[in-house]
This record gives sequence, C-alpha cells and structure tokens, in this order.
Amino acid sequence: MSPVNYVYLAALLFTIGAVGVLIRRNAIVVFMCVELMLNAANLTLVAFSRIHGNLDGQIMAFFVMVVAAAEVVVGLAIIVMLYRSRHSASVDDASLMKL
Amino acid sequence: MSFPLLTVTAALPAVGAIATAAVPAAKKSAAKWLALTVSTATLALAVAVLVRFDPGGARYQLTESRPWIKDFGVRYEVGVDGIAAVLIALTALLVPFIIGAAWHDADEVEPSRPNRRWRPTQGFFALMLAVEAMVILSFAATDVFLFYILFEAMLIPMYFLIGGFGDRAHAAGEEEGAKQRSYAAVKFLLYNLVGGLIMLAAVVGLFVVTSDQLGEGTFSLQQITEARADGGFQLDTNIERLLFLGFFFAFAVKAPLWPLHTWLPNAMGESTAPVAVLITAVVDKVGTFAMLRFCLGLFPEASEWATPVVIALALVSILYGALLAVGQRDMKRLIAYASISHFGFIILGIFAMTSQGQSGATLYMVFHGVSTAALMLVAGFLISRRGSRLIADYGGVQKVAPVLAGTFLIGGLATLSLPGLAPFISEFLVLVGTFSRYPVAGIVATSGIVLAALYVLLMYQRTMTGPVEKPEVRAIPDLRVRELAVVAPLIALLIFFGVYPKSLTDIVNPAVEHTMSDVQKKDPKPDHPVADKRWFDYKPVDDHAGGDHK
Amino acid sequence: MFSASEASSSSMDALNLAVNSTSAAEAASFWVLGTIAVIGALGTVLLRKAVHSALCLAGTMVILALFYLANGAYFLGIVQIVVYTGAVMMLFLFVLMLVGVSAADSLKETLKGQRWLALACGLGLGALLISGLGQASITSFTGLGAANADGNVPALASQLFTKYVVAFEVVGALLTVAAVGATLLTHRERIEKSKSQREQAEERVRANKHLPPLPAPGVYARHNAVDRPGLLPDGTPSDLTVSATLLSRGQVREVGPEALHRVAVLEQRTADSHGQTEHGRMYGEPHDPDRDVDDADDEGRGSGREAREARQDAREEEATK
Amino acid sequence: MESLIGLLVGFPLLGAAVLLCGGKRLEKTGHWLGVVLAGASFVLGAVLFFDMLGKSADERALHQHLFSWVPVESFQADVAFQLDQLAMTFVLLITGVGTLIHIYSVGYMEHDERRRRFFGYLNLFLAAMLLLVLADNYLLLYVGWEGVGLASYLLIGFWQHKPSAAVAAKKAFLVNRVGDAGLAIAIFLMFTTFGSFAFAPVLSNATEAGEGKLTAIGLMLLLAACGKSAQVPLQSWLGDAMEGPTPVSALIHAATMVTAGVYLITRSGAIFNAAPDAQTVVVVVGAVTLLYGAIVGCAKDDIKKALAGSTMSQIGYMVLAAGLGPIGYAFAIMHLVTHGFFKAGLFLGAGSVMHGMNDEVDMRRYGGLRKYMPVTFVTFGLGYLAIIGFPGLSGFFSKDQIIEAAFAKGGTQGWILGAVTLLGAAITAYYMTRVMLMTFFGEERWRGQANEPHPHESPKSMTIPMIVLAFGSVFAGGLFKIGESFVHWLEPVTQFEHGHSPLSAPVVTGATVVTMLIGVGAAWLQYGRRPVPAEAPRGSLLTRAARRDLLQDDLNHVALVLPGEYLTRGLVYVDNKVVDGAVNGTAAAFGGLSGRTRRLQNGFVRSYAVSMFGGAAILVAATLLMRAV
Repeated sequence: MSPVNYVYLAALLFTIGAVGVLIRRNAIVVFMCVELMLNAANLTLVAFSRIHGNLDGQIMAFFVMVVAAAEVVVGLAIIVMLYRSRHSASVDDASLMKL
Repeated sequence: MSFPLLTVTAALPAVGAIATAAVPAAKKSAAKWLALTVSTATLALAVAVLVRFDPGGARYQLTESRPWIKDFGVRYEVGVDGIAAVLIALTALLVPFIIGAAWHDADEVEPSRPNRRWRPTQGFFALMLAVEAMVILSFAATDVFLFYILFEAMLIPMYFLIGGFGDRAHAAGEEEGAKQRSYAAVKFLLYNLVGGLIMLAAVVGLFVVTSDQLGEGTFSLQQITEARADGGFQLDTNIERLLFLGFFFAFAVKAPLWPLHTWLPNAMGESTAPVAVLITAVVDKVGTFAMLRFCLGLFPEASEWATPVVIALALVSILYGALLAVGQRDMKRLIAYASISHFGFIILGIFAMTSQGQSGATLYMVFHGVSTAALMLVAGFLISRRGSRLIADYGGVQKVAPVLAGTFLIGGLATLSLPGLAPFISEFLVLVGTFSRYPVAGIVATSGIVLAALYVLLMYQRTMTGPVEKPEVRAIPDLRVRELAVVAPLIALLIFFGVYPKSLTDIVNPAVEHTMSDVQKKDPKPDHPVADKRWFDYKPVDDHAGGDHK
Repeated sequence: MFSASEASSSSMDALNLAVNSTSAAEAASFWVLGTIAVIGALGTVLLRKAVHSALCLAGTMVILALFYLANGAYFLGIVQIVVYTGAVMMLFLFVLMLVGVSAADSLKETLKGQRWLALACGLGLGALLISGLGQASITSFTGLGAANADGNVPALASQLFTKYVVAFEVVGALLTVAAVGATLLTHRERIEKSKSQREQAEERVRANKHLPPLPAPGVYARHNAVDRPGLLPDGTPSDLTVSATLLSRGQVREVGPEALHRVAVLEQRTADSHGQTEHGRMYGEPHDPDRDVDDADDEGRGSGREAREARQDAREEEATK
Repeated sequence: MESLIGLLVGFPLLGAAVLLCGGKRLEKTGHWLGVVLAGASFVLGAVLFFDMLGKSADERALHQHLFSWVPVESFQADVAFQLDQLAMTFVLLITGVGTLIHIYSVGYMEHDERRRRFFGYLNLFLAAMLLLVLADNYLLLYVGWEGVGLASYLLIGFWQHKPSAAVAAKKAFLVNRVGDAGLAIAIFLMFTTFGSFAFAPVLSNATEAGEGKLTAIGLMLLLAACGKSAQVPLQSWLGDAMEGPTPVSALIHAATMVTAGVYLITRSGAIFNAAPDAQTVVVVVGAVTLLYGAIVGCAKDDIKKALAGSTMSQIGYMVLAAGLGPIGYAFAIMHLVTHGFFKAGLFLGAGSVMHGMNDEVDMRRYGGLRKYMPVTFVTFGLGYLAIIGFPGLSGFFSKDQIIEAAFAKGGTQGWILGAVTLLGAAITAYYMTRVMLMTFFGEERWRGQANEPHPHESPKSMTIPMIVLAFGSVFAGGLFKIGESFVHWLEPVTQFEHGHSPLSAPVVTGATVVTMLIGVGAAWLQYGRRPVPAEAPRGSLLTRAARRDLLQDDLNHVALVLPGEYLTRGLVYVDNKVVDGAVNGTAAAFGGLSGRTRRLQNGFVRSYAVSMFGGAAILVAATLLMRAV
C-alpha cells in the first residue's frame, strides 16, 4: 500500500473534526474536535515527510504540536473563565457578539 | 519670504482652540475669556491683512508657498485677492460676536460636578475657534488640494457643534429634541460628505489632467490659471464640464442651492443661534466663495456652459426659499429659508458674469453674514428667554422688550435689504448685474424682494406686535448689556456699509476684474451710452425764458 | 515492532530511494488501526457526554502516535503520546471535572439548519480533499531511510537547532507566554478579604435568613447522598440542602416518587394522631409523577438553574444592602 | 450755498438718530428737539429759497456732490443732491407742513408714553422725504423712496398693541414694496439703456432711446408712483393706513408722502414726454383713481377714511394732470401744494374733533359740534371750501387749471377726461359737504350714548397749526395764480406750454362752479335737511360696495392672498415630503438593506464556523477547478 493512504485517513479525520466543531455545543468538546483536526494535519505532515524523504514535515508537525499545546492551555483557561462568569460551557450561550 | 501673515492669522485660532480645550474643568469662564481674546486677536490680524492688502497691486498678495506632498505636486500655497481678504475679515469679525452671544450656551450641558473628561464649555468654544481657523485658511488657500482638505475638515467640528450643543428650546420635549438634533447633525454631515466625495473625484481628475498637460501634476490655482492664460493648458470640453460639475456640486451643497438645501433648515433649526450663525454666515460662504474662485477660475468655459441651468436653479432658490420662509412656523427655520433665498441671490450674481453681479455677490456674502448674524442672534436671545422657537408662542414682545424688538426689526429690515442698510447695496448690484445680461431673470429675482418683505414683516408682526396675551411673554426681560454689546456693533456696521460701501468695493473691484478676465467676459454695453457727466454740465432747456414775479 | 520492521526496510532501501509500497504488515496495521481511529473520531463527535468524547479522542491520538512511529517519526510518536495523550488530554479531563463530569449536552440542535449545513460543509470539504488527493497520483515515495540514517532524534535536532532555531526559540517564548496567560486568566483576584466565619454568621443574623445552619441533604429522601436534596414537608425537594457547586453543575439527583409518597403517608399519620385532617390536601401527590429517569439530568440541571437564579437574587440583595 | 443742501436732510436725520437712540433721558424734552430740528430744516429751506429767488431762472438750480456711493465699473452711484425749483417747492412744503404737524403732535401725543419715539419717527420721515426730493439720481431717490415707506410703516403701526394697526402697517409696506420693485426695474432699464441713472444724463438724453424702452421705463415708474401715491391698482393700503395717529395721517397720507408719486412722474417728465403710450396709461390711472377715491369717500362714515378717500381722488387729479405732459406738470404740482395745505388742515381738524370726542371716528356719532369747537370748525370749514374748489380759495385755482388742461388734451380723450374731472369735482363737493354736515351741523347725535363725550376745543399747540394751514388753504392758490407766477417758477424744470382747450377758460370755470354747487346741493338734500340716522342705513349696492372700498381687499384676497397661502402650504409640504423625502427615502432604503444583511450576524460561533468552512470548501473547489482547467 502507498503511504498516501495516511493522507486519506488524515483527510477523513479532519472532516470529522470539522463537523464536530460545527455541531457540538459544549465548548470543551468543540475544542477536542479542533485538536482532532490538528492531529489530522500533523498526520499529513508526517506522511508527506516520509513520502518526500526529508524531515521538514516532522519539524512542522512538532511545531504544530507545541503551538496546539499552547493554544489548548489558553483556550481551556478561557473556557474556565467563561464557565465561571456564565455557569455554562455552551458556545451558544456566548452569543453576545452581534448587532 | 516675508512675515507669513495669513498663516499666522489662520494658526492663531487653531492654537487658541487647543489651548481652550486644555483649560481645566473648574475654570469655565477662563475658557470663555480665552476664546474671546483669541478671536479678537484674530480679528486684529485680519484687519492687518486688509491693511497690508493693496487693491492696486498683484492679484494674489501676502502669498506663501511651500512644497507639501511632493509626489502629488501638493503645495501649501496661500494668498488673498480682494474677495478672499474681505471674506477673511468677515469671518474674523463675526466669530467674536458669535462667541459673545454663545456665552452661556454650553452651560446647560455642563455636568453638575466639574468633570475631567466631559468639559462642554471648553469643547464648545474650542470647536468654534477650530472652525474659524479652517474657514480662514480655506479662504486663503490657493492650492486646490489644500482647500479641499479644509473644506472637508471643517465638517468635523461643525458636526459636533450641531449635534452636541443643540438648541434646548424644543417644543417636543428634551429627548425628542435630542433626536432631532442628532438627525440634523447627521444630515448635515452626510450631505456635505457626499458633495465632498464627488469633489474629491474631481480633484483627482484635475491632478490627472494637469499632470498630462503640464508635465507634472499640480493643484496650484495660480499655476493653472497662468498656464491657461498662455494657452499651455487646454482641457477637453467634456472633461472640463465633468470636472466643473464635480466641484460645483460640492459647493452647491455647501452654499446651499435648491434642491440640495434641505439640510440647512434642520441644521440651523436644531443648533443654537450662534452656531446657526456660524453655519450660514461663515461656513456656507466657503461654498459660494469657492464657486467664484475655483469653478469660474479653473473652468471658465464649463461655467459658461452651465450658466443657464445654474441661473434657473438660483432663481428657484430665491423664490422657493422666500415662499417657504413665509410658510414657516419656527423662527429659526424661517431665517434658514430666508438664507436659502439669499444664497440664491449670491449664486445668481456670481453666474451673471457681470462685474456688478460679481462684486454684488461678494458684498452680498459679507453683508448677508452680518445681517443674518444680527437677526439670528437677536432671535436666539428671544428664544432663550421664552424657551420656544414657535412664532405662535410670542406676540406683543415689543411692549415688554422694546430694545430687543427694535434690534430685531433692524435685523429684519436688513434681511429684506432696506435701502440705507448694507444688504441693499449688494442685492441691488446683483440685480442690476443680472438684469443687464439676463433681463427676465433680473425681473423674476426682483419679485423676490417683495416676498422678503412679506416674511420678515409677518414674523415681526406675529412675534413683536399686538397685545401681550401670554404670561410667559410678559415675563420676557429686555436685552442685557452683553447682548446689546453683541448686537449693536453689527447694526452699526450694517448702517455704515449701507452708507459707505465704497470702502469695500474699492478692495473687491480689482479682484472681480481678474475673475471677469478669467472667464473672458465683458459687461454688456448700454444701448445709448451717455458719458457720465455731472448735473451742472446740463442746462434745463427752457424755451420760455420767463423770469418769475414773486 | 512496526518501527523495527520499518527501520530494517528503510535501511534495506537505503540505496534505491524510490519505493512503491510499504510492507504488508504496515498495510494490515493501517487498515485495522485506521478503522479504530476513525471510530474514535466519530465517537468524539457523536457521544453526548464530554468525558466519553475525551476518552475516544485520547484513543484516536494514541493510534495516531502509532502511525507516526510507523512513518518513521519516532520522536514525534513519543511526543504525541507524552504531550497529547499525556498532558493535553489530562488537561481536558481536569477542566471537565471542573465543569462537571456528567454534564452532557443534548444533541437536539438549537440553531435552525445548522446541523445539515455542517454536514454538507464537512462532507463537501472531505470529498473535495479526497478527490484532490486522488488527482495527486503519487505512485512512488522516498523513504526516510537516508534522513533517519543516524537516528531520527539527532536528525531532527540537527535541523531544529540550526535551520529552525529561531522558530524554536520563538515557540519556547510562546509556550511561556501561554502558561503565564493561562494562570492570569484563571487566577481570580480577591477584591475584599474573605469573610471570617463570625462575620458570615452576623451577616446571616442581620439578613435574618436561615438563622439555623442549612438543612442536611437527603432528609426524607430515599437515601442521604450529598447530591440528593432534602424534602420539605409538602414533599418538594429543597435546593438549600445540596451544595451550590452541585447545583451549578446541575448534578443534583432527583428524588424518586415513592420517597415522596412515603413522606405523604408519614405526614398523614402524624396529622391523624393530632386529629387535624385539613392538612391532608397539602401533602398531595408529588408533582408530575410520570417522569422517567433518563432526563433526570436535564431536569436536575433545570432545577439547578432555578436555584442558581435564586442565589443570584440573594447576592444582588446583599449588594444592595 | 450748495454746501448747505445736505443739512436740509441732516437736521431731521440727526433728530431721528438722537431721539431713537437717546433712551429714557429724552422722554421729557425729546419732542421739542424734534420740533426744533424740523423747524431748523424749514428755516434753512426758506433761506435757500430766498437765495434762489435772487438768481435768474437758469442759475437757480444748485448741486452738491457729497461722495461716491457705489462705484462698480460703469455702475456709478453718487450721494449727491440737486436743489432746483421743483425740489425747492417740495422742500418748503415738506418742512413747512412737517414742522406745523410736529407742533400739533406735541399736543396730540401728550399722553402717549412713547412720544419720544413718535417724534423720532416723524423726523426720520422728514429726512427720508427730503432725501427723496433732493436726490440727483434715481438710486438715491430710491433710498428716500423706501425710507419714506419705512417711516410710514413705523408710524402707521405706531400703536402696535392694536393688531389692526400692525396689520395695516405691514400691508402699507408690502403694497409699497410692489411699487418699489417697479422703481428698481425702471432703474435697471435706465442703466442698461443709458449706462447711468442720474437725472441729468438720463433725462437730457431720453429722446435718444427708443420709444419702446422709454415706454417700459415709464410704466415701471408709474407702477412705483401707484404704490406710493395709492393709485389704482395699488391703492388698497391708504384706507387702512388711517390706523395711525391722526398727525401721521395728515403729514404722510395727505400732505407729503403720497405726493411722491406725482413728484416722480413730474421729475421724469422728459421720459414720459417721449413715451405717449405711457402717458396715456398715467392719465387713465389718474382718472380711474379720481373717481374711485371720490366714490369711496362718499360712503365712509369713519371721518378719517372719508378724508383718505378724498386724498386718493385729489392725487388722482394730480396724476392725471402729470399725465397730460407739459401742459399739466405745473398744475399738478400746484394742486399738490394747495392740497398739501387744505388736506393737512382737514386732517388736523378731524384729529382735533376726535381729540374732543374721545377718539370717536364715526361721523354718525357726531353732529352739531360747531358751537363746541369753533376754531376747529372755522379752519376745517375753510379747508372744506378750499377742497371743493369754492371760488377764490386755493383749491379753486389749482383744480380749475387741471380741468382746463384735461379738456386741452384734445380730441375725444380731452372730452372724456374733462368730463371725468368735472364729475370728480361734483362728487368731491358732495362727500366733503356730507362730512361737513354730519360733523358740525345737525342735531347732537353723540348725546345719550354710552360714555358720552364732552366736546371741547383743542389746546393751542393744536389749533395754531390748524389756523396757519387754513391761511395756506385760503390764499396759496391765489398767490400762485397771480401772473402765473408758480408756473413760471417751475417752468425751467418741468417745461410748460399752454394747452388749447376747446372750451374757453370762463366756460370751464363756470362749469366747475356749477357742478360743485350741484354736489353741495345734493349733499344738503340728503344730510342737511333730513336728520342723519345714527346707524348707517343698508344703502344701495354701490354704497355697500363703496363702504368695502369697492371690494378691493376682497379682490386682493381672492386673487393674491389665498393662492399665495395655498402655494406656500403646498411648497412646505413638497419640501418636507418630496425634496427631503427623496433623500430620506434613499437613507431608509439603505437602512432596510443593512437590517436584512445584519441578520447573518447572529452571534453564534458555530454558524460563523459553518460559513468559514463553507468558504474553505469553496476555495479548495476553486483551486481544484483551476488545476483541472
């Protein structure tokens, strides 16, 4: 089999993650779905690094991870704040940004 | 380069504005006095400009020229001809009186406790000075781009003056008043912005055509007119007409010319009387002035092409404004519509393209400024006493406040341009100038003077005469010293210029000659010219040399 | 052991760089694990309870880690397990605990047409991606044998600290900032010093509310777990008896109907013994008896919300005082 | 001497300025200042007059150039005065009668707390009127012209607390303003025709211009004259103007201001002479007004309104005469002067009567007053005899001359005009007799009515001027007639040629006297023999129409006022709804549009996310398509 399949898989996961982001209301779950998408992206990077035989892809993936980690930290903190202030983790409750 | 008098004249109020705005919250009266002194000093400088200006000399004097934005050939170029000089003088003259009349206008919006952030009084007077600075500089600007920037920039302070410090005397209660106010302010802003944007397009267009005709693009009025004079700068007819329309539209909004006038009654009605004077007597004059200087100066052929339409519109403005003034129930709106009618006269005079018409129009700008100031300020004093703008709420004021009524009447008579008062001179010149080229238009416009009498006297009759029926009216006090000090000089000026307008015509005439030569027009010659001989050159023919037997 | 085989294969293909296909073992593992990964992903998206989604996600991540290893990204594989499955997911779980473990959102959609749009977008995107890949037609691939010749980690390191050193440093800074930011965000500033017990007591007296300590949970209820509200004489559960946190999380249990019934009977008896029957009607049947246990949580959250509002009001009253 | 001319205007102007700005401290003495300055101006006028007599006919005209007023290119207006015989005549009339009326007012306005301002206005009026007659060009004349209008506005509306007075004042100013517009247009025409509007150049070159232009100028001047002199069709203001204090009516609406139109026509004689059509129109206007005023005068019970009607008709005589050209100018002015005397006298008399009858104006409430106010009776009676043209009194001479000139016009025109003037004379006799009888004879109808008045003679300050004017109205005419002195005096300015009437002078005179006697007789039959009913009888249709000023106001109302009101209302509506509506409409349209689009911004992160992903999908699709293509 060709390692491209990994990329197919990644595409699939990415899509699922995307749908999750769109349909779930619980901010934390939404977050998880974002993580899923990031991971899918990582998988493609890794697969491509193998296909092209150089490590830049992996390094990219590495950076993605780090950034993702940072993002998770901050994001979760925000969720906690949100929860404290409005006692709900639903993204729909935070819908004040409108005219 | 000699002492930059014009720049200083324009800069002084600007600096004064900043200083006034910086006055601490607790020191309200200090801010007022500061503003007053600054504007008076500006007046002194403006007088200096008039003195330094030599009517016989070059077309533009006291010129300064520095490069500003090299890439677009924009220069900081200022200079005055006779017209600009007198208009600068007018501006500098009116503002102190406006400030004096507005002495307490900002107090109503003052917060109960002095507040570092919200200092209405300081802001109010600072804005007024800012407007003055911009107007003066825009009169002096001989660089189209510089003028454009000022033309637009003066909207900002005006917007806040109208919207922020409006007339509290509103029939429909406080918050309804606030709604009306903001409506008026926004309307004012939008109208003028639209005009300005169209003008901006024309300005860019001007740059383009100059850059491919003269090598590098320029906005310098003198440069362009000179180039035109020596044939180095010819415009394609259609392009010239488009550019003309672009400029004219903006000025017609500002002036305002029918049917672009509807912002004026709201703006003047909702703002306090002094601000209303600032609008109609000072800021709007920039529009008519710009027609005279830029439309005619830059695009003479197009101006001639547009003349029939413009004259028609001007006539409509004259009659329409007058008729609507007759129909108004609200004093300030009435005066606003009267102003529309008067602007019609000014534009008529400008586009009649005769020297009488144009000097008439220039004088009209000045005299209309003074007369409207007198009338509107007195009306403002009256309104502030009674707390209502509706004519129907008055009646018999003359009995309780004779001096107020007297000044009001004189202002009104000036507005209907009674001979002996200044506006008569300008109006008559405009009419003569128009008649000598377009007799029909002249006659139609003349019918406007009857309507003027109608609306002024109707207002006077309904407010001032008759028995005193309403208790609020009985309680109206007569003019106070401050108010008299504001109005009396204006009236004195009206009378002085009515008797001796020569002092202004001597300054204005040469400039008008230049404009006439710009548009390559000559005054129409009389059919049977008589040499202007004096009386004693004639002896009455008497065939019966009868002595008398008394 | 995949990694070993991969290593061997790569070392073997060191000379001819272009290989057309991977080992059958890898293929098999791909198909098996891939399916599981997809199932995990679906679980993440579809399960109602956040905790379950979290666990599914963890599973998917582990499998992805294995795939990294299979693709010769040994370092990344380990990092994936340590950082993601180890740290990040744990963080998620912590937050979940904070927010309420059993809190689960009902899957009924509130935004009109959102779900269908979402599906359309997602599937459309997926289809496009896959079709795009289909166009790509990559037949042969270069293994990492050459690149990983002297080990994957040293190779990465050599690049990371030479070519990408700046990015590396920046990312470090980013992490620090993120950490500080998170602490700042979550740290709640105390405006006033916390009230001493005495002060609280005095306040209660002044407010003249609940002078006695709050009633214990579970009174009259079937059993007295902390998340069971005590029952008032007329059989209505009282929110005062359970802790506010539980209320806010909506984790207060319902009291079964028979408990209520027993209360009614008990009270009836006492009433009879006192010969006062006119109380009878106020121990009526418990409100809406036909309640199935499934949406107990929803109900619970509901009551929790009311209680929350009650508390809100109380706080406001204090503020006004 | 020239340098003094300015002072003629200067004195009263100074007076006006001081009195109006002076404030309270002048309340006590202010009116005397006014009187003195008016008198000073009269004295100065007299001095100049005698100086003028000392010169031969063609050096008499003086000229003073003060300063260049509005110089713009070929438009050169100067402030310059010209004092020739015509102007001199007016100066004497204005200052003389004016001074007398000042004195009279001192008594008449004694109890008015705003007396100071009243005298200020009177002085202002004198100044404006003098400026009008002294100006050496039409623009400066225009200033005086409107200045007079202003003064009359202020004086008519002097009792502003009366709404009727305020309305009347406004009406007067507006109607005059119409005339002023005519004068303005006339000036434009002169400027475009001759390039000048000073008397000398224009008048001496009038013949050069085409007749069409001159006719136009003439008609515009006539319009102006109609406005100021209350000639048909701009006569409607004069009746209401009686709202003003009686001295005002005497000064402005009898002696001076209303004669300005006659002055203008006479002054512009050169233009009219060269434009016969215009002259015809002038004559017609004069004739019509002559009868119109007379008829109105017959029907009024308000003594002042009756006199106003007679004024209108007398000025009709003057205008008619002026319209006759060189054969009439001199007589027009002569009648103007004599009329100035006796009409002022009549008005002052009427004022004195009202003064004694606590401001009652209805003649049906008078009667038999002669024994209560003898002086008034005598002076009024002399004025009466003068105006009806009783042989020997001034009115007789001046009017007779005009009638003669009317016949002398020649042709059927001549006959018609002659007839009209004779008829006018008859009617004049009729209504003046009516006034006389109703006021001073018959039983005392004022007895036994609520707040019964106590008729009494007026104070000296009022009677003396009346006496002086009575002398004027008796002897002026004869004085002028002696050796045609007045005609010769004016001749250098107005030119004069003897009209050749188809009837010999004695015949005309006889006819005049006879018609006059008929009029008197008719009046006596109606009001002398039978007692006058205290309430006006319903009267014939004509009478009722005449009471309503022959429906002129109703006509104006229907023809001008109503349409005007509807027009303005309509325009206000249009301005709000159409002109403004267009703008607000666009604004509203944009508002609605943004309102719709704003719905997309619903605040839900997830729906934003959907759109985001949708966008991403579209982008990917686009790239793929690009690669496919």
